[in-house]
Amino acid sequence: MLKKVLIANRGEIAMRVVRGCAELGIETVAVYSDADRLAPNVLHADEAYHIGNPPASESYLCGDKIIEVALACGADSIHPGYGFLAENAGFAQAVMDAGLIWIGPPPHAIRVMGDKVMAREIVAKAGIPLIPGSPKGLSDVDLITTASEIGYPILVKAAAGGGGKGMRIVQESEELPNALKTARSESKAAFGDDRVYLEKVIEGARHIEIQILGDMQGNIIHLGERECSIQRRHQKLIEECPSHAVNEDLRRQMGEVAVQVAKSVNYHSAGTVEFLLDRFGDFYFLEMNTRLQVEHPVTEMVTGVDIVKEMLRIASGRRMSYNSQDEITMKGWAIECRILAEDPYTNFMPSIGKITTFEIPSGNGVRVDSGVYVNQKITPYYDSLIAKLITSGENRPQAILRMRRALEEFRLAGPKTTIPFHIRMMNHARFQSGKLDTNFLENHFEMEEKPSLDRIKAAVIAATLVAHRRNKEAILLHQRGPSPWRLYGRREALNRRLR
Amino acid sequence: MLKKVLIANRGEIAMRVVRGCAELGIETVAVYSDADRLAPNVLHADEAYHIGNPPASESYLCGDKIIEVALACGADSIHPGYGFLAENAGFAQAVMDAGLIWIGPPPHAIRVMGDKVMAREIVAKAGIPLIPGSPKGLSDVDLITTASEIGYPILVKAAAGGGGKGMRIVQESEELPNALKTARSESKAAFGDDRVYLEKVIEGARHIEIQILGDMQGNIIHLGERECSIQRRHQKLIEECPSHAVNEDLRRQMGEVAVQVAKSVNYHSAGTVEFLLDRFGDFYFLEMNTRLQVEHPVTEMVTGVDIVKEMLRIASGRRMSYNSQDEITMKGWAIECRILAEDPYTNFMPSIGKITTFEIPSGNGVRVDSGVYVNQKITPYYDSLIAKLITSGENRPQAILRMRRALEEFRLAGPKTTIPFHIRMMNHARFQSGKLDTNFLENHFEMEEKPSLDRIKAAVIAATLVAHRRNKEAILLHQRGPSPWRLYGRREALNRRLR
Amino acid sequence: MKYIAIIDDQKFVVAVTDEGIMTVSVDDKQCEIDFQHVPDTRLYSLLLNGKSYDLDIDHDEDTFNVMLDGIRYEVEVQDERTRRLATLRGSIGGSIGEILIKAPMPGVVVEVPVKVGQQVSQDETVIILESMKMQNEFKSPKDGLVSSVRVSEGDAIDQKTIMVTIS
Amino acid sequence: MKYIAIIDDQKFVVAVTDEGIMTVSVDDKQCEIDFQHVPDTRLYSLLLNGKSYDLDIDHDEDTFNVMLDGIRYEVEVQDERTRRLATLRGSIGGSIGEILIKAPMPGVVVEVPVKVGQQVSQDETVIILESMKMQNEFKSPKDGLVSSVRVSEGDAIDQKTIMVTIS
Repeated sequence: MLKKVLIANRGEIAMRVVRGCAELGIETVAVYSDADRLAPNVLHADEAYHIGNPPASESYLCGDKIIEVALACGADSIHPGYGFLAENAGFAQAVMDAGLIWIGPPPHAIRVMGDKVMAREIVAKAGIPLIPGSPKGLSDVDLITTASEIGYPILVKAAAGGGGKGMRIVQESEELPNALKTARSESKAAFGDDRVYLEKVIEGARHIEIQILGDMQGNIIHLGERECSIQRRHQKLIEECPSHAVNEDLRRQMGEVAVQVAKSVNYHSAGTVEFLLDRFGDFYFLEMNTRLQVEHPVTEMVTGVDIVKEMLRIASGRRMSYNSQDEITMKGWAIECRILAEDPYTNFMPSIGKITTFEIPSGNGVRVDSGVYVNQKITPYYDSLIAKLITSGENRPQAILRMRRALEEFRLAGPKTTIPFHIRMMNHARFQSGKLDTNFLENHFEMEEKPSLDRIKAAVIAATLVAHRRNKEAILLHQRGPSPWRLYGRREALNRRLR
Repeated sequence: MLKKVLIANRGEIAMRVVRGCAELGIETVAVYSDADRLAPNVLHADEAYHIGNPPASESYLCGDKIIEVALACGADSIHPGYGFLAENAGFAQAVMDAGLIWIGPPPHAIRVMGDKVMAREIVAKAGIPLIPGSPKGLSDVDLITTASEIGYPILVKAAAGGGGKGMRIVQESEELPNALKTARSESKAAFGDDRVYLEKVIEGARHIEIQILGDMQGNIIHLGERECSIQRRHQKLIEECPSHAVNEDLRRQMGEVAVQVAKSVNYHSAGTVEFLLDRFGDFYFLEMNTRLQVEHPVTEMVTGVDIVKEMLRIASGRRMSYNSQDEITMKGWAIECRILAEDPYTNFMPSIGKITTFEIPSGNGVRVDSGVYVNQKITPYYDSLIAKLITSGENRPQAILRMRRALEEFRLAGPKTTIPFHIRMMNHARFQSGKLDTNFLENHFEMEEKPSLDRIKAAVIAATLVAHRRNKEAILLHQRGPSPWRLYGRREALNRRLR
Repeated sequence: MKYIAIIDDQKFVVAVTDEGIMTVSVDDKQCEIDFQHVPDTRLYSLLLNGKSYDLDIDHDEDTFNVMLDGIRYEVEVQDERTRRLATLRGSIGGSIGEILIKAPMPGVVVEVPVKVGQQVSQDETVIILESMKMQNEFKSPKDGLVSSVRVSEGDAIDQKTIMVTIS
Repeated sequence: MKYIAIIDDQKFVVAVTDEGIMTVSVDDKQCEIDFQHVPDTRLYSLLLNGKSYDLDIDHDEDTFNVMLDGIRYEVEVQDERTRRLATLRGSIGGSIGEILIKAPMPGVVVEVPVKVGQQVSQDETVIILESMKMQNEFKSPKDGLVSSVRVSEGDAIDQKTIMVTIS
């Protein structure tokens, strides 16, 4: 087995890998930028080394420096998490060239699937259905011509992209030139590559993805599907496992296709094959993500498979813990809400600031994956993910009701977060009925909601009493003596007895 | 279904019931003593009413007052949790007489099983094996005679007892008179009843209990076993589901006997039948607990059944969610550690004080049931349970390793707790091998352990630096100016940029 | 003491007296309350006619951000004196009509598609700022004239920096 | 500055200098450290030669309770000056040999099985206190004489109340 893993990441996913390693008795090494010295993954890892300034380009993206740290501290392997260097085939190769174990798929698979156009070519050869689109690297002029052939609405995507970066939806031809410009600029900034391509928009489709697990002995299985249709600007917000739209038969079909895709690049480790599923039950290959995904916990909850531990096991050269597809069974339902530092009341504007309260919900069927701490400052340097809240239950309604309970229990103050958005969604009749598609938010969702008069009154009274207290204290600054505030409430005197 | 449940309890179990109700859309009413005004169950319930002073006899044991509150606020039912009034048949009857629903078993079942001697008689009639013992209510003189017939070691137990109160183990005859005295006095204090009885000690036995679920339609099933052999002075400290000593066949046998016991008193709601399992695979009836138990979560983790929700459902008059024993399947392994305000380094002496840090572990397979908050004072009025930490995994080793990880992640400061004890247990070779019995702690466990020199040095340096800081600050109080402490560490200047 | 609390467009008159036991009335209706602060936190517990509310309250001058069951409420609280002053100030100062577009977070300016003196219409993008790996477009809240542009492409700016003004 | 840190029976000499960058040596061996305090908490992070330790530190005079990975370490820290004083005090004051048995928590006295002037042997129960629904027996730590009994059965007593003294 592996002895010491360097985790080349930060935040919740770094903490997730620390936990997985700890549960296997593997030592962990954290690397951190100046912004993350006191992050939980740094505190809970066995060792920790500083690698640079807050901007990712000066720390978490410095592959050479990270490999240097790994060699210096005697780590035998590197886990990249997601984002940063996770899908950088050059980095994966460099890790292996340095004599370290890369805890991820083969560089060749990363390279092929990372180039969305190359990926389409390989997959098409295997006879797997694709969404109509353009080849890569065309000029703006050629893309505009191709677009009119495919028809609108159309999607502009970064050839090197992922996670919604450099992606734009275009409704009509006039908007295309501007969209191309923005997409190229975002892609250039994010991936150093401004090539883009086009894809037809399939309306009313769901985003369904299949989790793959493969080992170096050539075994590849799938762990069923996840539904990630609740998205905003192609950023997933809510994910679930299984999907309301997938039955046993469709799961087998999609699973087999996904395994075929993985086999086409001799895949091993964890990975995800993404599909669009249209209203007629036909599905189209979107892309393969050659890494651990943000939403992997929902699959863990339903299958009982610990995906991170399997990745570690596989990277050490062992067979995965499952001998065949039959050993994978799904039980119950799980939902994940991404708690982001974004303000749902002002169009999901990023929100920064110090986390002043952070009390996570728990109890039956509740899991929180996070990597923040009280007093931490949410900075503009990294993505806005604060925590992932996952609930499971015997069926979908139970998981939803439990999620609502857990969201209301979550006490997170400081930056504005997406918690109110998620509460609104859990109460949304159409969401509850499972009628999802990737345009759900645009077509069926409004953030505004009239709160109950009871709650408004409670908020009004509480705010007034805090104001009243402040007034009193201001007066008392001159008068001295004990604050009359201490005398409020009926039971202060008794409470004092207990102090 | 029920509309509004009053929860006649405090702490983690009150919070557990609040959560169960919230997940079924049922409103909740908290009652609180002066010590608990800011407890999570009070804050998270829909309504909350004050019922008295901190001592339980002036609040949580005041059945009349609690029924009055329930009627006044329009609750339709009362959940008693465990302890306090949970096994008080008179209270259960009074609740029903007031026109409210009692979320628990029939008063008759509580009465019979609550009298340990009557329970033994009923169960013996059904042909279920019993541990040799004395009848109830004998005088000290008669008990001393009976004891010599049964043979030592022998157990003195309170006729009205439960939870280890009024229970004493006696190794030889000279100790018996004193033990009888203490047991009678504890039992009198706890239950207002000083009758005791004797029971032969079965050496090397395990404590195995079967979770029962029954509805008012007469269906009774079991949810498999729990092993609770890790006890100290008959207080359970660690519980697991399933048991290392129970195979499919034994589970079926014990399950059938337990169902038979439950049927003998026309049981419904959740309950537990406790057995001793000796080294030869023979088991003996101990007692039946006619309530939800502290350790119910481990069964929930392994069977997927939400026991609290089932209790609510059954109390409303519906059938339970399971039509037959076959629908109950066990998957994986779960362990619970009771985090108590007791100091394992000084013989588990209760520890009080303000909770200054309370950050619970989370992540895959970790559940925390607690009812405390930062700044809460642990008082001497109630039991010492701060939180229950539950982990699950695909098998026992995984659950143990995950527990160790979660225990190390738990940040709980203020009162001393049993966390160090549990860490020691998770690292204990004999515990890991599953060779448990109810005398494990006496025979195989030492709290002292030599910590690694690395950790000792870290503790020494950290303590010295805090002392150094304090010295510096004392000097600076005279000198004014910024604390040089702020200049420590290499990256303060950069960190400032981020503030 | 009398306070005016405003939430969205609703206005409430809250009267607080605290001789002996504190009493509170809202729009002249007496409430039974028990209000407690969790020491060293921003957390409060309000029992209002028996109902239990768990609140996180942050404030900035007279604006209170109240989080309750995961939902945020913005409450403006004025006592009679500050209210009179505010009304006075409002009627004297009036609105100059200049709008400041400030950065809600630190970030890097990606593009400034407008120039000083340019006419812009409502919802026209006036600046694009990158933060947390996302590009955010800031739009003019009204038809108007760009009266100043205070940042340039590539600038790394702090929170609350005024980027553009519209008059 | 030089400190003596004592843990169980082990003694360490810790030297701290903080001109410019802080350096620490233990028993003359230089350590590479980075020590940080999480603001407003009792939590600290120590990176010691690359190893990461997450600590919760509470102190009472010169005794530091350090929680590390769930285990508690009791460290006594003395600087050279206080150490000299302590040695001095120790040699002058000596041990009177009286032991105070204090209540570690509030509770109710259930039984006092000893009387003033009574001879007790080591591990003999001198008091039974009930707290948190449990009865706790307090035993004499040595053979001796009960020099005072300061509580009676049924007394509700506070934490740190002296219950019995043994000389």
